[in-house]
Amino acid sequence: MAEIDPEVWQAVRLSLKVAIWATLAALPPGIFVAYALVRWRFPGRQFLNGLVHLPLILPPVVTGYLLLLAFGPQGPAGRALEPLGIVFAFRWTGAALAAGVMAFPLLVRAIRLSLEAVDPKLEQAAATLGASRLWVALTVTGPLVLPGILAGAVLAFAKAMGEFGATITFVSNIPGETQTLPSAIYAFLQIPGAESSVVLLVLISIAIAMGALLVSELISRRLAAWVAGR
Amino acid sequence: MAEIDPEVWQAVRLSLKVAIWATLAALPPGIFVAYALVRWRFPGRQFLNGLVHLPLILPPVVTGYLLLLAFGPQGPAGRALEPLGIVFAFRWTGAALAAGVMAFPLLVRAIRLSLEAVDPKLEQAAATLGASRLWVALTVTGPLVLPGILAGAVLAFAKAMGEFGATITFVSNIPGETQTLPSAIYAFLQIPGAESSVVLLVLISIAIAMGALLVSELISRRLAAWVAGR
Amino acid sequence: DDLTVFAAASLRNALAEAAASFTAETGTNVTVSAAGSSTLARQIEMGAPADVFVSANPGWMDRLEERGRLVAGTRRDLLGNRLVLIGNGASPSSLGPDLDLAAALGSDGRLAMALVDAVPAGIYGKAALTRLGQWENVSARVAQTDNVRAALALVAVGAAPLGIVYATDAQAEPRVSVLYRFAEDMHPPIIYPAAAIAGANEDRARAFLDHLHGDAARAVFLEHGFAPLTDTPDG
Amino acid sequence: MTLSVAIRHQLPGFALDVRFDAPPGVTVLFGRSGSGKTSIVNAVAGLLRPDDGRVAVDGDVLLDTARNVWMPPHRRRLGYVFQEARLFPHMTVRQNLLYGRWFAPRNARAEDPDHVIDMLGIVHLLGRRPAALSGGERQRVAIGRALLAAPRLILADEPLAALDDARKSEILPYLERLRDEVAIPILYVTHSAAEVARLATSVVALQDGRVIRQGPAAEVLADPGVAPAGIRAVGAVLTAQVVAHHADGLTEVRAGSDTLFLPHVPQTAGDTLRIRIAAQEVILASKRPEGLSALNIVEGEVHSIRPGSGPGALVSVHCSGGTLLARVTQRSLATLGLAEGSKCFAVIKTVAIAPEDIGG
Amino acid sequence: MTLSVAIRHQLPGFALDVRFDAPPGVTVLFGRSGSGKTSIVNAVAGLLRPDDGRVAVDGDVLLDTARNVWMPPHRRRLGYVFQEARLFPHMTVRQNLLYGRWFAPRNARAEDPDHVIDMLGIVHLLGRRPAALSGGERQRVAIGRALLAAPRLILADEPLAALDDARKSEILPYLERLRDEVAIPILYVTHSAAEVARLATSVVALQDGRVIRQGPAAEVLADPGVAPAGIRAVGAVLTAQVVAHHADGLTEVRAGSDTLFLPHVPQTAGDTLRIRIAAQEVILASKRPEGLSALNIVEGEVHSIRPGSGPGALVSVHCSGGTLLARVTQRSLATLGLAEGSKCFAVIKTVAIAPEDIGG
Ligand SMILES: Nc1ncnc2c1ncn2[C@@H]1O[C@H](COP(=O)(O)OP(=O)(O)OP(=O)(O)O)[C@@H](O)[C@H]1O
Ligand SMILES: Nc1ncnc2c1ncn2[C@@H]1O[C@H](COP(=O)(O)OP(=O)(O)OP(=O)(O)O)[C@@H](O)[C@H]1O
Ligand code: MOO
Ligand SMILES: [Mg+2]
Ligand SMILES: [Mg+2]
Repeated sequence: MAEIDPEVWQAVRLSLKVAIWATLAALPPGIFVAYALVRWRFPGRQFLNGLVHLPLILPPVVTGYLLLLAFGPQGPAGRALEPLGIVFAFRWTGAALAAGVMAFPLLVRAIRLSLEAVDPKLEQAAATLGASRLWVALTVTGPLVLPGILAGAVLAFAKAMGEFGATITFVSNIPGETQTLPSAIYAFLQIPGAESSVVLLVLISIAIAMGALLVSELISRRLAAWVAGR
Repeated sequence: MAEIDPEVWQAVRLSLKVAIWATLAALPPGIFVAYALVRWRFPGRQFLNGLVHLPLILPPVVTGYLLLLAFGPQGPAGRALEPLGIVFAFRWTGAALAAGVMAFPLLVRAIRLSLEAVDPKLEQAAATLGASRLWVALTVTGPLVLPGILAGAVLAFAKAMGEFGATITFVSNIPGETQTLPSAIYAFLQIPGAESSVVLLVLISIAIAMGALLVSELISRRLAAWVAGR
Repeated sequence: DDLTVFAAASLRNALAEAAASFTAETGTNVTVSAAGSSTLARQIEMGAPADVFVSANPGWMDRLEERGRLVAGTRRDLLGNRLVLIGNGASPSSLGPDLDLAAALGSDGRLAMALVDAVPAGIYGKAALTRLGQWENVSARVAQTDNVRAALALVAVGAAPLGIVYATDAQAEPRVSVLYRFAEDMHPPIIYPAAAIAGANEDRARAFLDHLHGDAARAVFLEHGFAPLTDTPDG
Repeated sequence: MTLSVAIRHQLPGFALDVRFDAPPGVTVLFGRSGSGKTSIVNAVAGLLRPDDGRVAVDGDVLLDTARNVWMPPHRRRLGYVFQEARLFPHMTVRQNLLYGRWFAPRNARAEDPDHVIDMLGIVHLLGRRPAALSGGERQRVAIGRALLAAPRLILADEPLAALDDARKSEILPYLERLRDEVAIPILYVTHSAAEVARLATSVVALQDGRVIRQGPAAEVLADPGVAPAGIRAVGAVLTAQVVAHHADGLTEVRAGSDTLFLPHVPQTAGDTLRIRIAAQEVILASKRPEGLSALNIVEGEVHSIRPGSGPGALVSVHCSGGTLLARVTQRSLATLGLAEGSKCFAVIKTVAIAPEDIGG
Repeated sequence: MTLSVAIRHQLPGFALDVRFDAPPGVTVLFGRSGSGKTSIVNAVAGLLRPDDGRVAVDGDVLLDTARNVWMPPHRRRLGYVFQEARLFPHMTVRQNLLYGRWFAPRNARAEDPDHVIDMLGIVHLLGRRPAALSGGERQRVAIGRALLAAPRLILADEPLAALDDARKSEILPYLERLRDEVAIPILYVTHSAAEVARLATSVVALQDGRVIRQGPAAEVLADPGVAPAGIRAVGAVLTAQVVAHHADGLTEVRAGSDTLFLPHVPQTAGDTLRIRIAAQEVILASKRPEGLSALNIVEGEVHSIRPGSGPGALVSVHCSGGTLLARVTQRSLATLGLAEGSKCFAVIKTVAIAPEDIGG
């Protein structure tokens, strides 16, 4: 096996950072959007639903390109955010944004499914006891959809770890800044004779993701038992 | 807007065919694997779970490459299946396989979530009435997870429509055989100045997927109402 | 302070080595971002913080030049490459200039190439085959990949009996053998142009470009199988 | 506080159309399965939005479709004991019990949790989750949860149906205390005549989504026409005053000029009691019977005789403490020669007056 | 067929340890909330796997932990009416009802669906989904679903708790018919003394997960020590034979040498009846009373007197038709001078014998 390049560890650390931040940052809007899609009827609901699914439907490269158009240094969102000190273009934050966007549909779907399974009778019971909609959401609906949120977060994390097309298109492949594991794997794949590095990186990817999966399964089992009160 | 090339329509038709078949073909094993993961405790359960998530974790190119190694003309699976007349390499079937594999984790997760939400008390009730495990699964569990299956199928279809990396790596890009919409989009993206074709193809992709989403939302609403008996 | 180089993915390692010697000489850290030329070009167009761009084909560099993103006078052709027909063990050992590709592919073999209308290696290959009068016969048999390395992989794993790739790729893959080297005049010249990008670090970018054209770098490129070009700077 | 309800609502195959007032105290909704009891309670709670209607607690309008007023459930401040417990599965019993308190206004009159927990006999369950409770335990926790929400209106849909008699007789006095001490309306669904008799201030009898009879409990229960109650529910409610507690465990009470003996009651001398005497437990005699184990013999006059469709007849007897009802066979009436206006004696067993039929 | 049950199971905070045999007919599990009734039924159904135990129906072993035998629930062929209906939400009422029939063996003795549907009064609900049913309607469908599965064992966990009296008295005769015509054991959980008296062939009284009393219904019900039943459940069951139906709607029956009159019963002359006479509804007299509306006066001898903790005492009276129980006040006993061995007369109102207390 090839000696392990410091760049490899950099990519591992960066990928973890990107995937964790992408997942964490996607959670609040993911929960909100899932809630809105399930519980509210508003004009544009179907449009929002479509928008959420877009990153799944489009080739990742297109998503990345659209992100570049919007959040790039010349893009409208990029220019609007820059004075606030928020810069995505060619930063690890942009990689996280790309990964988060790509993972978003998975997150939303998982939460939606769980939300749809919550018994409205329990929410009604909470309401009769004086809990406003917000409190019901926080104390009853929320805990009951936790398994769905976790499932969504795991999917999102896995997806964020594996995201490549949108990331490299949006923020390029800058070692230490935006070169995630998949980008590194891609780069090595393009280089004559770098197969052993590819294998190493793939194994590292798998190891990390499997670890995360295992932990999540454990948590999820406990969570499900907790929610069901078993 | 550019005139619409007949190749474009070919790609549209092919993408639809590939996505539909990928979804349909992934459903039975997806349901089975989800059921096994939720309801059975067996050695290797965590391994299976990891395997299912693998396509999400790995960059699509790697998945495509692994498929090529396994199902290519020289691959062990490819050779084993060839005498049976089952060939994936450079065929639309291979594109469907790649799309199905990439969509598989999404499908399984959605079904798992729904399965976990089915009240075991209803299954017990069915068992006391004489229904064997299989019958319980078919008459009680099955119908109750239909919304989850549909949600999973929608995700899978969307993903299959957008899948690019694994597909092109595994079955390459053969117009009329394996050139799906994302492949076509990618090709145009590589050509300086071909942006208008890209826009056209992206719009077509979006239109198809949104249509599918809308239909699925309608069905899903009915299904949910049906299952809940409302 | 530092220098960011956007480079076609296949140049990553070679450039990294050349950059290391530059860093040793000047103390300037160089970061190489490797991706598809089209991706990088679009990013530069959109304001990516690149100081130097090395493209795998002139087309994208032309586009940046048109849009005024290059530092005038810094564009130079850096490297050349050769196109080869490869096969794996199962293929005929060599083909003459009168090659019959269709026959060599057998009844259902595929010819692996990069996208023939979009990716440079594919474009060159298609041009060469057209020149050789073979394109008509094989166009329906071509399996196009998103990049040339994927075409190489198809041949390497035996999924396709034949493929057209760069000589540099063939050299690095022990599972394939070169069956035929296309003459350089059969296709537009394979050129990797390099240029400095307009921005903050133009001086250092020029220095780096000079370094790439210097002897140390040439040796590195040669070692990786590329053909350093000895053009003089234009303009 | 008075709850006034007027609701019209159409479901496929079922039409609800009711209008009634619930004065302070317990208003029992009485009626056969499927007659619309739960629907009414849901409408009061704000969980069912009727096509048409008005629900108000005194001046406070909870719902008025005509004026497009609809107060969301969480602002109605109700304690709703659901027909199926609806406990929160992810919370412990304690958390379930205290849930409503988070949202109760600071100054709301709140029940003492320890007291309620004690009364319901659930202290050993506090740390458990609902999934680990038996059916009756779940129902008790649900009762506690509603009581502890400091509600200004209590809705209870068959709250005691899953409980054994002993447990019921621990909870009923508590509900009575609530009814009497706190002037909040309690809307109470039950099929149990004993609960009606014991708790009801007024009764609303329903049939197929309509009110067929409503009024003070004593009146409605004395009405043999209230079919849904079932013949066994018919009985009269006498109001009596505690005179003294005797050493042998009996309590002497006075209803009008008559003295009755009851099994010991907790009320103190001077307190007023409601005693339900089921019509079927009264024996009539033409002359004062002697040598009987029944301690309570009341003199009266036959006021009316309504023959039933079967062998029985319902006889109402005016006596000094009020009107008693007696169900006897027509054969006995003939044998005894009793007719309207006859003087007669009513025999009531002391022990036949069940603890759950005596309320404070 | 006899069901024999021996189960030991430990839950956090609750230990179940019971052993009893359920002969053909109805075995009632009786006990306070949380005493372990549902747990036992679940173990018989195969839904709870006890730590230790054996459950067998005649020779057919459903569970034997010692020999590692465990028959899965679907092969046990039970009709289980759950405490909470557990209807399938995605099926119509009709589909719910007929679900078990798919799996019943071809030759199984099956109830007639139309008859069951009619008896339960759910014909208008057949096309609906469970979500559109009231609580009682749901429970009725659950009863029908269990009955129509052609079970060889019926488990019913408080099946009638959510139903009104009128509905109960439509379903009870049906259960009686099942009990008598089909020799299958029915394990029946209820808190209602009336249901126990009417249906029970034998009774298993539970307390804190243990059997405190078990035996034939008549015996257990006559035992004032059966605390969980509550004092009001105490009563005697007399076996009597129908003599004649009279024109005035009364049925004359003979219990030993005594003649009793009951409200009309459907049985024909010569049939045997079980009549539950609650102890609190019996009045004792020292000499034969006259001029009373009560038609049934039975001569007997005081066999035993057990003073209760309160003002009452339970008196058992041997008479020719069996042993009667009477709850009277100790004060009355003193007044009347009744002691063990005294001759006395028991007065029983005809109408106090409720229809649900008379079973075939
Ligand atoms: N998972 C559990 N963990 C701990 N205790 C439990 C669990 N499930 C049930 N119990 C306890 O077991 C006891 C028996 O429960 P069971 O449901 O059999 O009672 P039951 O007699 O049916 O009562 P009810 O009349 O209230 O339905 C109860 O005290 C209950 O709290
Ligand atoms: N969604 C619905 N669609 C049609 N009919 C309905 C629906 N929900 C309830 N009903 C009917 O409305 C009637 C009243 O229901 P409700 O639950 O108020 O009855 P209830 O008096 O509480 O009965 P129970 O004593 O059985 O609980 C019932 O006949 C029921 O079948
Ligand atoms: O009790 Mo009666 O009232 O015998 O007729
Ligand atoms: Mg109801
Ligand atoms: Mg129970």
